[in-house]
Amino acid sequence: MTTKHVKTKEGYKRISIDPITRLEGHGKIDIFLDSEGNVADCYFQVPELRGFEKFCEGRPVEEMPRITPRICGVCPEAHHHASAKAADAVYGLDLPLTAKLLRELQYNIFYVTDHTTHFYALGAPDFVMGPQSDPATRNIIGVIGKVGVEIGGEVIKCRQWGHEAASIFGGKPVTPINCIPGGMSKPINKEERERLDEICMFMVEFGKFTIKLLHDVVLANPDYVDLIVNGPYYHETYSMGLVDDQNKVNFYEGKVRVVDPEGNEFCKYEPNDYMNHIAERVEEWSYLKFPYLKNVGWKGFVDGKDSGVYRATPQSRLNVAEGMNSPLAQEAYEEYFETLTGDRSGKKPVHHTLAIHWARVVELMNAAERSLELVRHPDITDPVNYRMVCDTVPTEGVGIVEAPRGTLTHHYVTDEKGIIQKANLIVGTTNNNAPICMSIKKAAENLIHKGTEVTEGVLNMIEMAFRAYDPCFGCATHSLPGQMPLVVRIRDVDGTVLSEGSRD
Amino acid sequence: MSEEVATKETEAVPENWEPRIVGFLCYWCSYTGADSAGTARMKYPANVDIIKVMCSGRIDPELITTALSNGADGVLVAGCHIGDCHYMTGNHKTMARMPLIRQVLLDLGIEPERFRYEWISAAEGEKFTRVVREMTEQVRKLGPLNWPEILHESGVGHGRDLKPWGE
Amino acid sequence: MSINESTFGAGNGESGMEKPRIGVFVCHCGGNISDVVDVKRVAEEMSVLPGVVHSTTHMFMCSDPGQTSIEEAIKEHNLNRVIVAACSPTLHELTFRRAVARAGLNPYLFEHVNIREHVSWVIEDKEAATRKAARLISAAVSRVPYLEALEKRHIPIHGAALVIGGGVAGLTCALDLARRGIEVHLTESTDVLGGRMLELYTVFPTNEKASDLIDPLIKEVQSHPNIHVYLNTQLRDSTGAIGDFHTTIVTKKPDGGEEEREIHSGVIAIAVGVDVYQPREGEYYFGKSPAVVGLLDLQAMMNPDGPTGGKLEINGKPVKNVAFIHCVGSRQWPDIHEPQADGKINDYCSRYCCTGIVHAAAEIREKYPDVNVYDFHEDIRTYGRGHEDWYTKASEVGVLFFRFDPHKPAVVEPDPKGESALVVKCKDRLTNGLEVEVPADMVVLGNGLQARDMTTLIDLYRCSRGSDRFLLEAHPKLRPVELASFGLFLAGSVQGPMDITEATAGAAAAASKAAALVKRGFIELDPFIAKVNEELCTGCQTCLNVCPFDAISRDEEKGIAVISEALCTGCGTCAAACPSNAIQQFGFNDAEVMSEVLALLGVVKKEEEEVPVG
Amino acid sequence: MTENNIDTPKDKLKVGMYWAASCGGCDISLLEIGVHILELIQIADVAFWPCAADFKYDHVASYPDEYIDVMFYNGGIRNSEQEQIARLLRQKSKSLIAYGECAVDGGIPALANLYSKKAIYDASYHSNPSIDNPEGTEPLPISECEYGELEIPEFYERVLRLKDIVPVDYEIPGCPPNAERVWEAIQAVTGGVVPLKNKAVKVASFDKSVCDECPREKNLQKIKEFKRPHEVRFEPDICLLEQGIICMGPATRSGCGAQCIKGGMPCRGCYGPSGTVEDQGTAMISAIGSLLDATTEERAKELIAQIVDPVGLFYRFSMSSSHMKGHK
Repeated sequence: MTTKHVKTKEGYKRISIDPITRLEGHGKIDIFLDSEGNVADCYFQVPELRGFEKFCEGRPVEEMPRITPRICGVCPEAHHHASAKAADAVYGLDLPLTAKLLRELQYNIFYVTDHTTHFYALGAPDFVMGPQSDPATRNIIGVIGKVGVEIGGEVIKCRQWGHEAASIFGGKPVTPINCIPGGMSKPINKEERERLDEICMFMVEFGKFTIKLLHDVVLANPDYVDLIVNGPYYHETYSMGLVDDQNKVNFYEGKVRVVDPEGNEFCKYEPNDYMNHIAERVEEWSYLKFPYLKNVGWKGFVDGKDSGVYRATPQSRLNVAEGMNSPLAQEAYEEYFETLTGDRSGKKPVHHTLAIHWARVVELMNAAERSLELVRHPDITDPVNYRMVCDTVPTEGVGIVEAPRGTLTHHYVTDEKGIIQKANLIVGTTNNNAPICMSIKKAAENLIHKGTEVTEGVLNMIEMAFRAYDPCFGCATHSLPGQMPLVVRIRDVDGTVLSEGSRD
Repeated sequence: MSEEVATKETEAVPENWEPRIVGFLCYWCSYTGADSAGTARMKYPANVDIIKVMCSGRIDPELITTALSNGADGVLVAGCHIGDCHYMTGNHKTMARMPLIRQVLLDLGIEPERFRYEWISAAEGEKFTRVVREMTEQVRKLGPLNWPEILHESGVGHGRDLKPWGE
Repeated sequence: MSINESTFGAGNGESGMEKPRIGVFVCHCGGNISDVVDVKRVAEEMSVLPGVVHSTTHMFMCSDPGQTSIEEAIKEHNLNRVIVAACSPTLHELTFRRAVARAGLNPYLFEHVNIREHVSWVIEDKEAATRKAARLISAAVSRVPYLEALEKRHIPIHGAALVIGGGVAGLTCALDLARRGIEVHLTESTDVLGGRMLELYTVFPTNEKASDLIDPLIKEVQSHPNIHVYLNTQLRDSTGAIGDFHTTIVTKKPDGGEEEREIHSGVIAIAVGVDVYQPREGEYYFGKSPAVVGLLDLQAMMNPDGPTGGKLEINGKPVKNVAFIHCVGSRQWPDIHEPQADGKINDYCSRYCCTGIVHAAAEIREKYPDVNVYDFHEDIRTYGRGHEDWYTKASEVGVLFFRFDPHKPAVVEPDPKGESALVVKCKDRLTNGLEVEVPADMVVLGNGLQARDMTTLIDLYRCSRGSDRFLLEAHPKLRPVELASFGLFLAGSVQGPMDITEATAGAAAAASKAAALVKRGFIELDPFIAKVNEELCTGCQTCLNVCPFDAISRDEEKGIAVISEALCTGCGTCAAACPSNAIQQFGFNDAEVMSEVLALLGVVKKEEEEVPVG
Repeated sequence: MTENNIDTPKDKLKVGMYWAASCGGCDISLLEIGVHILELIQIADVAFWPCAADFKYDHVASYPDEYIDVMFYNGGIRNSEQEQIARLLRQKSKSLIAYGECAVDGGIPALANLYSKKAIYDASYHSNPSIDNPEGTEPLPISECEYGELEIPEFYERVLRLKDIVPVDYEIPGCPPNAERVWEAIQAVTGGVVPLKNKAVKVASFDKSVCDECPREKNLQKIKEFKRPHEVRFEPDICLLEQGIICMGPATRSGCGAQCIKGGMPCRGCYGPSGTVEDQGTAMISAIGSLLDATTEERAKELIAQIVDPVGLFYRFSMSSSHMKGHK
């Protein structure tokens, strides 16, 4: 909320979008127009900082998996597991099989839930209802109204069963508590496994159903395909994601792989090597840092091979991988690349920002299949190997998982008692901070020109640029229907409002 | 509000400032010990104000933090010597709680001299006098307890020095 | 369970009761206070504090006119809270509570502030003293509105007494109680009554035969209709509290069997006596030579009916030279004497030994004139009436005294020349450090007294004990023969080293205290006990862990803690322990103590927070 | 903005939800009431809910005072924007409810109160290893760019509770609040069980502590050794404290259903202090001090030395409510 009188350079106009919503912690967009009415510059600002990296210092490392989920109440599992993995690394532990299985199972189920929420509640409205449709109906309620109540029911069921699964693992539905250095706080018994099996089977069906819905609603509509392929949302950047030893997509474990805009492997590193590959830039006008590839360097908010800017999104993960580790997801993967690059092998990366939604659905399918595979593993209910006791001397460790919104890195240094001395966190969405700024700017430049009337529809098209990233600035609340409270003020030179457009 | 904090932070030591120390004393030993200091006309500074409780076991750490957060520059807790408790083991609880609250105060960056617990018997007027003298002087040296200062400027707030990166 | 208005949160309860009307009375104490503290000014300052309607001073608050002035002020100004700032509450708190009560006000709506011992007598700077007095009184002013009109606890006393221990103290105590018409149960662990006195021949200061004193006492006890004696009897279990103790005792039967009884008593007197210090192997050559004996062994030897028929001899060899050594097992020094099993040393004085030694020494010179007697001491403390006479007498009859430095005690070793069994050496301070050495056929150690192993007793009745291991009285001056836990009395040397005179005096005192209680039929106890708020108590059982007197139990029905009024001694430890603030101690509840803290620090209460009375 | 946004029929309540320095878990927890959401929509219209409905600060500013009947505010006050909105919403609402532990006691973000703003900036923008910031750039409330000034809220020195800024009518504690408690509270407030306006803050949960809901057995065992959760396998049915695992249960308000403990982990105090307790940490110190198996001072100190990071543990969720936050 603008508190002070901010100056605008003589001869220029400012469009302030404040606050944008459907992301936690307010985002803010300032667009500067030259005297012609063309976009001179555009800033996307994140006004949120809570300082976790500092106040984690002095805490015992085993408490981190219980503290860091409060970084994000929407994807707490991501922080919970990244943190637990970092803590394991601090103690140099190799977890017993059952512990690994349980953790990956919990993680994949969470993935299904999280992607579902985003795709239906946030992504779908723009396509199902249309980018320029009546904002009053452009939300999950509208979607349900259009595609039918039973679908809405399925979506809610998927969320609820997801949280039920969470409480089966560790009691608490929203912020998980069950990961502990060395494994899980408790095993699961036969009955609990039965129930989880039921949930996973449902999720696989739900995945198939979602892919079908995507075909019917989006891909069957040439306008949308055109929007995706030719819209103002195209960025050729590096892609980052976690892959297993066959270079297949893996959300929970593996190495970080980065491919260049042409799809050639740029680097592939172990989690604890991240510092040699990632650097973070600080700008005065945002509380959020801007990570980039250290070995390419920061060239500003530009794309292309010479710019260190990279993306870590569902699409990036498909770009860096050579396929999926489950059949149905593999099918979806091939179709995805065939449609967008003409090469079903996936060697050529996709750079259409809006297609991230599609990639998300592919991942949803994969997470569901993977969950079912894991829940049926014979060792999943082992009553002893669900955890090991730490007796080693703690030192330093890095834990990485693929959060739904990008590669998530937790790095802890402890003293010999396991007290955190230093903590470094590179949060999923942070990876995409620079690309989001670029996408918004690009969208603005393409959508607002001399003489353009700044309509609500235009503004929504601008937002669609960042919504595709499913951003989570200081932790987004993505789960509610609705639309952007958005006010656009056009100010004159000394900042007084000339006109105000907003959507009602 | 931010200004408010700022003003607090720049609190200067007021003219002819005197340390404010709250003393929680058990009735049977330490309070009576303070009495015998009086009966013997021993002299000590006027900075320690005594609050009477029946047993040092009644001294809830909450009382200590309330005092410190409301303007006390120091807190003194005194009870019977271990083994002499009028209530058998009441002071055993004091003995267990005080080191813990002390640790917490240290972690919050409070100088150790500001919190002191002692075992003072009904006969030890002299010890009481000594403790009051010592503590008053120590706290005087430290100056007023400036919370915002401690909470905000002590860098790593809990008084522990942490390793820098790369060590 | 779900949230409704009642469960909807603990708000800061707002209850509009009568406003406080506080009276403040500041005492000059005839200059003791007013010479340092400007009492007039303090009284004026107090008069403007919230709730204070009357504030004045008086030359002697505790005097009759002083007290009357309080009573009148209460009526005149319709006071509902009274504060007196004077000497220490240990001296006059009761006085003023009574005065307040006489004026028809609940005595617990009174607060005593100590501005003499804690202010005027210790603070030199008059201004500082005046400020401090003002602070302390203002703390009371903000505290008193929270005071509650408390009632003393009224507990009935069962008309019988249990006396544990059949020595001279137990016998005296039992008899005194019985003579007052009280039914007495007397238990003795051995098979005879009489205790230590049976081991004595003659006793100071009267030099009577011990048997002449103890035998009649035993006979009277045995024949008294009100006294039931249980020999060979131990304690096994105990339930209940003051007024209603149920003690299970076990008696060994001749056939080796056991008989169990339950003794119901309103009060209990503990008279289990003391142990005599057993010197360590080698201490003053003890145990290495038969010639090193204790004071009691000598007593036996001097007894014509004793093992040696009254002859002084060691293994048949007559004794020519006797050396006494004082403070054996008493007044020990950390750096010199090895601590005992519990890591403690006996740093106290055993009180009976000095007179015991000089008495025995003089007796030897009288009865065995050809025996030389030497006395080695670091001090001689013949403090009791008639005791000093024995010291004088001993010197007159030719006992030779040597004083050693406590850090360089006398040394006992075999006589190198072999003329006598042993020699005793020391650097004699009476002759400016002359190295003296005397021959000794017998060395008598003045071995001190130490507390017995009373583990069972202490567990059963939750007795406090001092760092000297003896049982600890509630207050050395105010409640000298009672334990902190009510209804338990200390008879004799269970409380600390005593000679017979002191032990019987203590026993008699315990008897009359106990009798007064039993005869009255009930006791009133201070109301400062702890109480559980059922709304807040979770049953986390933290308090059960802390109560020194096991006064807290768990109500399984409600799943919460309950505190026994009779067992609670009001230490408040549980109130501090409770993590839910569910336990409050009357007279010291959170609001009362907090308000004091804040007032001392000059934190003024906001208007809406102004405290209603009650 | 259209008029009918404001002129909704008076018989229907107007409710709102706002987040401040929080993680979004509160909004999720509100969803956890599930089907009740539909019931809520029957009796109430949303008047402000940035993540759900199209109302902006300008709308709220244009409302008459006390226009909103029930306003839920989650998150603590970490920056100037959050304070401004708190004041605005207090003015525009009849009943202002602190929703979730951050708004009530500061929550986990309030652990930052152990550090200076300077120290936090240093870690976030300078010292951490992945940071490349040779010019020592830091975010500024007002910064210059080629075409004018850019503004972001001012980062405060400390995290404050909602009630440190404006009077609060009710509090719904918990991180996040348990869905059942939330629904009960909503019913109580919207259903007139309790008044909308309230002189002293009242808490919409139970007064008793978590032990009340804990299924584990207690055997009056004192603590012989403190152990950290990852160092031992614990007995499934015995009180964790008695096993030497520090559990905040005794010092924590109930209402959560002891979920963590049932999930095999000790309580960390996310419901804040219980009953009438102000300072959760000192309450826990009292409790632990009472449970030590120590008869000598040395032993007591030995045991206490085994407790790691007492401050971060005892005040994990309630640093802003601690007495130790400085002069009042």
